[in-house]
Amino acid sequence: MSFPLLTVTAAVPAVGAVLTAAVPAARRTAAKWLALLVSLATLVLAAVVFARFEPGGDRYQLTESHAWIKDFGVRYELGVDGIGVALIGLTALLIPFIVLAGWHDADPLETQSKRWRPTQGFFALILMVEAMVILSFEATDVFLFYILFEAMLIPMYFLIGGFGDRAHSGTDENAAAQRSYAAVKFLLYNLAGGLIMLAAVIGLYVVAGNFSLTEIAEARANGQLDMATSTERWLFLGFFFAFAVKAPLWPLHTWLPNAMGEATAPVAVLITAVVDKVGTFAMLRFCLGLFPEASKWATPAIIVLALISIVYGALLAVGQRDIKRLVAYASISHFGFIIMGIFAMTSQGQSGATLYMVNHGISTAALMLVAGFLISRRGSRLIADYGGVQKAAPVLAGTFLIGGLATLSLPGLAPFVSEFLVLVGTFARYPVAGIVATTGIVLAALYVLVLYQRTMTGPAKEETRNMPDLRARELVVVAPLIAVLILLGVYPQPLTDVVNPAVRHTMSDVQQKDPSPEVEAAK
Amino acid sequence: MDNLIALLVAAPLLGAAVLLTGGRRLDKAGHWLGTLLAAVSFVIGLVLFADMLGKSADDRTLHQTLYTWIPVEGFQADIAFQLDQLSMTFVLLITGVGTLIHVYSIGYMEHDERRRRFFGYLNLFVAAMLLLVLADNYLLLYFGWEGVGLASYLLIGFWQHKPSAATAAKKAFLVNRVGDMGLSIAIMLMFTTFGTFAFGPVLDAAAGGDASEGKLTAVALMLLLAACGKSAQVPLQSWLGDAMEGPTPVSALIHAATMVTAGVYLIVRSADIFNAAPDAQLVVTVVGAVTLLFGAIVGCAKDDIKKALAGSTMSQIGYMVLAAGLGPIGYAFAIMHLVTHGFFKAGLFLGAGSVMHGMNDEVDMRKYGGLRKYMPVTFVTFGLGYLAIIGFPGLSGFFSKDKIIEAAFAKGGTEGWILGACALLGAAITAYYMTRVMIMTFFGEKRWQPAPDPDKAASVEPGADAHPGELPHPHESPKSMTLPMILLAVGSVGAGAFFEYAGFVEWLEPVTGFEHGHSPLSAAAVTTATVVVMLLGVGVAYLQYGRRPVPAVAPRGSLLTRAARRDLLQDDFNHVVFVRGGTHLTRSLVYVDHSLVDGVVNGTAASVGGLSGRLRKLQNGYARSYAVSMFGGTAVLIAATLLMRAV
Amino acid sequence: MSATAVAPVVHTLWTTAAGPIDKIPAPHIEYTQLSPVLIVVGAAVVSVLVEAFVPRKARHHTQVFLSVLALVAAFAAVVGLAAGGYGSTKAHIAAMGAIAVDGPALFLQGVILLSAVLAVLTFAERRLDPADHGHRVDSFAAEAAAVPGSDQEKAAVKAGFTTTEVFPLTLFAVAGMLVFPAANDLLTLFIALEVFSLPLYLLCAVARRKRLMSQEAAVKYFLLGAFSSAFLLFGIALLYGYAGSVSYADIAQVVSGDVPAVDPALAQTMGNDVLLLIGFAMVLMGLLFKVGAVPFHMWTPDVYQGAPTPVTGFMAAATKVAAFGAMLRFLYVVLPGLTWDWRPVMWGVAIVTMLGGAVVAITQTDIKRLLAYSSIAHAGFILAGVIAATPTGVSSVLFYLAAYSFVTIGAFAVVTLVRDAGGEATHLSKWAGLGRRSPLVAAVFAVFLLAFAGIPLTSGFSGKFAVFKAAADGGAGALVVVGVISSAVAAFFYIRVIVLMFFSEPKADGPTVAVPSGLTSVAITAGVVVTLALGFAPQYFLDLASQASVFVR
Amino acid sequence: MNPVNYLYLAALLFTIGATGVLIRRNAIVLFMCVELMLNACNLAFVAFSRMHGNLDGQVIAFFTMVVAAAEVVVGLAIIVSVFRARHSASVDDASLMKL
Repeated sequence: MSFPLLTVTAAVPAVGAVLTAAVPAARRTAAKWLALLVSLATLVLAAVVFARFEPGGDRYQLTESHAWIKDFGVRYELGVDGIGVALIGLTALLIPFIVLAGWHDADPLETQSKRWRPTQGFFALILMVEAMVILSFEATDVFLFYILFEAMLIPMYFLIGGFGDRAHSGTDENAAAQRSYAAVKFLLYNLAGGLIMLAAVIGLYVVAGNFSLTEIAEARANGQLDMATSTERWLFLGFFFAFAVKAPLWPLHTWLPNAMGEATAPVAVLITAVVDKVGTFAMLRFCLGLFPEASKWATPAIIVLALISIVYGALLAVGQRDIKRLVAYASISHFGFIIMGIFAMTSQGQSGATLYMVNHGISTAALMLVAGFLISRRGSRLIADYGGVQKAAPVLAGTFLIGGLATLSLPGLAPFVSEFLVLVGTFARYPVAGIVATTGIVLAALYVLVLYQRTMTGPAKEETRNMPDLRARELVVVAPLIAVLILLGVYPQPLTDVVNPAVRHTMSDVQQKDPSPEVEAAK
Repeated sequence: MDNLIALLVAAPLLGAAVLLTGGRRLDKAGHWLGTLLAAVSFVIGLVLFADMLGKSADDRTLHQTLYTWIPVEGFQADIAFQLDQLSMTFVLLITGVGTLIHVYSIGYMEHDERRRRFFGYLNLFVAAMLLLVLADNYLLLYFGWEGVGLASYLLIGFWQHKPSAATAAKKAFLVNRVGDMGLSIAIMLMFTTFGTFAFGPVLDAAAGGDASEGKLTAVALMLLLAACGKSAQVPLQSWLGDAMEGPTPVSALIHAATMVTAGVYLIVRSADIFNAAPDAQLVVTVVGAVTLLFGAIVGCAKDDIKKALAGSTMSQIGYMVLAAGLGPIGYAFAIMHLVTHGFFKAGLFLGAGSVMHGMNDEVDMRKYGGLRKYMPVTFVTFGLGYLAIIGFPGLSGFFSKDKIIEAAFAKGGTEGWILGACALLGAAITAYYMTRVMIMTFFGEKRWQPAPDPDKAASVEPGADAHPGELPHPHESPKSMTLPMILLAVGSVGAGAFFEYAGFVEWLEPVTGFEHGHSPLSAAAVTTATVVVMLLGVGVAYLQYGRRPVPAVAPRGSLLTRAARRDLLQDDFNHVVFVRGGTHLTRSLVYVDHSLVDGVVNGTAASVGGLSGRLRKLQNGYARSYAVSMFGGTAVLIAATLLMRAV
Repeated sequence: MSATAVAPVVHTLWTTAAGPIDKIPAPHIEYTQLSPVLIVVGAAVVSVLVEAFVPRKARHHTQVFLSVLALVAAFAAVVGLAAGGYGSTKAHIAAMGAIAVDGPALFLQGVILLSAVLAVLTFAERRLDPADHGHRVDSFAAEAAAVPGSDQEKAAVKAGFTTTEVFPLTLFAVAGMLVFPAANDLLTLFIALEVFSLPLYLLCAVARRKRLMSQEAAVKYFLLGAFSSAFLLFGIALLYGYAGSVSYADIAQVVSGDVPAVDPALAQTMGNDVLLLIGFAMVLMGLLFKVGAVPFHMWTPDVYQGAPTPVTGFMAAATKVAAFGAMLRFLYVVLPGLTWDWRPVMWGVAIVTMLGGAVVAITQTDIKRLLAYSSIAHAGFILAGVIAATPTGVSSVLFYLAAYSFVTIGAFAVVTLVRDAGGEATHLSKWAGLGRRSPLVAAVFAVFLLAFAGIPLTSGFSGKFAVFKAAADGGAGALVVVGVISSAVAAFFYIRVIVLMFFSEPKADGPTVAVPSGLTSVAITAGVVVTLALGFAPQYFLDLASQASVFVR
Repeated sequence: MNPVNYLYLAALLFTIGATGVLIRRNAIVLFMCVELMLNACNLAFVAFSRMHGNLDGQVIAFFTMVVAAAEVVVGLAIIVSVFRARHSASVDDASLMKL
């Protein structure tokens, strides 16, 4: 029994969450530091995982397996492939910055009672989410994954509903109302998805008799387990629906703008950059891994939905008045790319999609957190309330621009690599889809640059004239993210090295080969 | 030797990084550092050039592979450079002109507190442009391609506090993005067709005729789309005019000498693909011909000196594209004209900048006049540039343009005639509007106006020392500005002849290939025709502006004039179709998203709630009605059970 | 107490009238195996005597002590029997065919006893309300017989009377519940039903606050209960007519077709399927009424709301357990041959129950009514497990019942804590901002709500998964789909309460959260612990349930 | 005579009782109707017992009577207390709790 690295990686933030929650009301700052330290420790552990993972090795590594609920055929089974490693890295990387960015977001108001300890709760919940997300990336047991998939809704729900953005238009009452509406919408939407998935999970059990990803895949491979086509399709749909809600895929996306709009910027990042990735990750691992035939069957429809997401999301982003909602719709567009890449069933597409998950996480974090800093200064989320910020706060404007450029996937910044891979991968199999998707890059430029122009350029407004520039803490949050963006933009190899083998396995799961070029120009 | 190539890019990149992250403490020396690093990379370029000359024509190509950029199953993108004669030409042009313009900017931007950042952007541009021309595969080229786009965005919008500047920058980037779509699709096509997008294999395969012509045509057209975006060719030309919102050195370097010619580079670089796709080539020539006339006409109507020059840039690049479209008979000339144009157009812009510098940043030529006495150096350099561009015999423009016109005729067939005619007409119009600019600016009587009042101060380039309300005091610009102008003037004069006799065509041949076109007209005939139409244009312009006084306020003018002032209604078209249409689309989509997509969800929730409310009424509190439901339930239960047995 | 036990005796009387009396064979009763029931009944009798002889001052403590002691002892006896293998290998039918001692019986008896213990603890709680005339008061009327608001009542309050009768009543009810799932003939079934129903009717009537509502609840419960038990009884009569016996074994025999030779005169009754089916339907109705399945559910909300909250908790938990136990035995032991007849019917009932409960709950405004409807929805889920008609079905139902009863008692115990001037503040609007005022209580209640909603890592999820899995295994996939849909609907109103507690601002005149004594705290803590334990590591309990899933025939 | 007729009578009585429960308002009468139903059951038991020639049915009848008696005790206790509180024995008045 080797050292249970994966469990520990997930356990550290979980324990940290409990400790943080236990910090007495008076020692608020201590709680913050504790949370920060825990998240950094987790980052270190994630780095160890990254280091211990051998790209050349087995598909799932660092595996752990313990009996859990025999009657349900459930085991506590962990293991990571390259994709898991990459996403664990992303999660562990982002959380410290989220914590740091949300440093003051949950300080209690004077009006609140002394026994109410929002700060402790805020950071405890964030860590709890981190723990669950990391564990869900590690789970190779469908049931275990499902449980985490559902359970992580609860802390997210409290984060959204309990700690809303203080910058809102209108009275506190209707702000609170909007907030809890957003939180409830988030929860019910995802819960509904999860329950549909529950039916499918049960169905899977009835068919397969256990929940071990590896065993089921094996059994399917050597024909011990053959699902009826219709069964497989129904189960696939059950799973996919849940993931599509989480991802979110058009037309199941409407919870995201509300949630991201009402939540504080760090929480919004947590939603779109970290938690939603579980959905796309699960499509790659479970939909394709468990139901290859059905996946192929559903591909055309899904590609179409993904395309709609791409264009639709971008167009709506253009039409937004609220900075955070704009970013939310941009994310919807990007998730369209990710899903398209996954279901393009080419190694470029899937590698691209995986990189995209990571890169989108980082770029959105950069953009959204800076936006959060901006909003916290002016106390408004409306684009129209800004203008000429770059004059007063050039660094803020500059970082905002870089975040934006990453979002429109400018070469040299990480998202470009992934987006181009997805496009190529899709184009290779579905040329029309590929071409339509490229319009996304124009629209992306449109909403990003319009946002930048309206907020940062032009003559300075009264309120923005003496806006303070980024503070040290905020700079510490943004600078590393930008550095990573550039690094992964010009040298993504460390990431591709771990991802490629995993993608190779997935491709063999679905028994797909890359379409070979028309001319073998290998001279 | 080949290891130096990376340094070419690295030097200005380093500069950009340092200047942009360095912070205020660099404000003092920032511009020097920037200029120095640009110069460094120019020197490296010269060294490589010397080395290249030392080799035989066929093995002059250098390669340097740094590392694999994107390694994915079956998809290999390297960070690797290829330096051949074509790239070399560009390297020298970019670094050379670039360095000069850095020097010029030192003086021009003196009074701008954000000068450090300006030089950072300039360095960034140089680095990206070098990456563009040095890349050895299309994806890396795309990297540089977008890089220069970014730099141009940042520089056009350098005075971000001017809404017009910010808008222009955004517009430039967006229009270019449309072109970039073309480039990325082209790359995808290459990948699916050849399984790679490195120059070597792709072009060999294209030349080898392995791929179907249809595929190649598609690739070529997509590349053309990209070129149109970057080089402001119809239909994606609309951004160039607005781009003049940027500081004048930027207009000179990016929007005249280098970046806008990237499209031509792309076409020439992909020569083998285009050669294999004649239909695409025809389209290219058409685009070129249309643009060269379009730009020229626009240039005639503009009173803003920079916009007039912008129109002319458009038109000159039209020439290059036209030439590039002609295939092996034209590639070399396209590049040749590109270089000479680099010299004289840059010179003209710097001259314009110098004039504005002296005239409180007034750009309206109708408010100039008689400046030759006040700024002699500017006058002379500008004049030489003028002569060069109109193709005055002996000056650089003469050689390059003449060759293109000749090649156009040599295309043969009716196309040949039509294209040739367009080219000639273009030459005439060029002569006309350039003479117009020349006369309105330097001759005639003063039409100066008081400097714009402070409230418009936002739109004043901080480079100027304006005294509101007073008449301007035109004065010669400082050395740092005149020196580059002089050097460029030298280039404008000599470059053409030098290339003609130093064998530029042979120099490029290994890369672009070359064959002599067989023109239906003799070379002499074409040349004379060119000169004649040129003189014609000059004459007309002289009659119109030299003899009569120039009205300080533009006359209403003919329909064509008014259309031309508005860029031949291009923007109006864009506005109606894309801007307004797009706005409506997004608005309606926002509505749809809220009421339809989201409405369905909320609707379901609401209907369940309603159902609940109705069912709730059954619970009316009367024990007996409960008993009724029990009784009925039992009855149903019994009935169902019996029924089950029955069926 | 069993008919089959008595019949031969009477026969002998009938035939040989002149026979000496001492010939009567004494019925053979396995006292040890019935010890749980006997202990509780005995304690009940004793506590009646306590009511009679112990001075008023000491009564309360005596009663609490006695009840808890008896229940714990009975639980110990159950554990002992189970350990002695009566749950599996030595399972058999005791008391001359009247009572089965087997896995399901013992498991459910254990659950009933545990929840009864917790319930009694909440009954005994006397610190929630401020002392009245210097006397500590619990949730029960000073003198149930006195007219609300009358001088007599005031006097009683002044004198510090308390209705300590609730304890003997509870013990009798528990005794009935213990027998109910173990009953192995229809008569015992009926008697047990009445034995635990009648005390419950009374318990509903003795609330200290809102007495009118309490009495109304009692009336409704009583009338409808009596109505339903009449149906049940008639069903029994018909089954008796069908099989000529009320013992499960005999009926099963007849149903399965090997009818013992009878004289042809009986042809029209003996083995007449119409009698069988109608009888079955009517008995089933009686049981469905007790579990509160649609359309026999309508008493639930009113009674749950009107009854004293601790009693509600007790009813909601224990009654369901007992009734489902009896239903399982009835369906699995008596009518295995009839599965294809009762399954479709039960399908219908299960579906309407799940959906009905969940949908109507959405618009509730009173927390107790809300929980009532949620209990209806849960009855539907459990029915899904019952329908599986497989051993896993049985074990899943057993597990679900165990999980559910603890959550329920805990939840209602929390409800007793939230009070304002008028007693418990059960209107939802009063709960606004509870999370701000007393995070701990709100958090605990949130845990229970999430368990009700079936969120993973709570017992609710394990149970739901178990029954749905069993149903799917048993070929009731469609039922599972309906189940998840109604779960989604149900999630909405549980979430609504959480939103109310945590995200809405506290009202100025909001209720206060009483600090309970150890008694209620123990009950609530036990609820939380079990809820989470069964959520995180259900395996042990699932094993118990699956070992206990075999009925003795 | 044919004991089956007693069964028909029992069914009839049961139905009458049930109907009474549904249509009458007075709690006492309601309760009497329930008693009627129980006694209908008894009749059925006895009749079946006769037909089967075993005594179980008759014994059960005794049990039923006992139960009925117990129900009377409890029922009347509740109904009376309600009556005293409300001065009305109508079950329809007892409808505080609804919806």
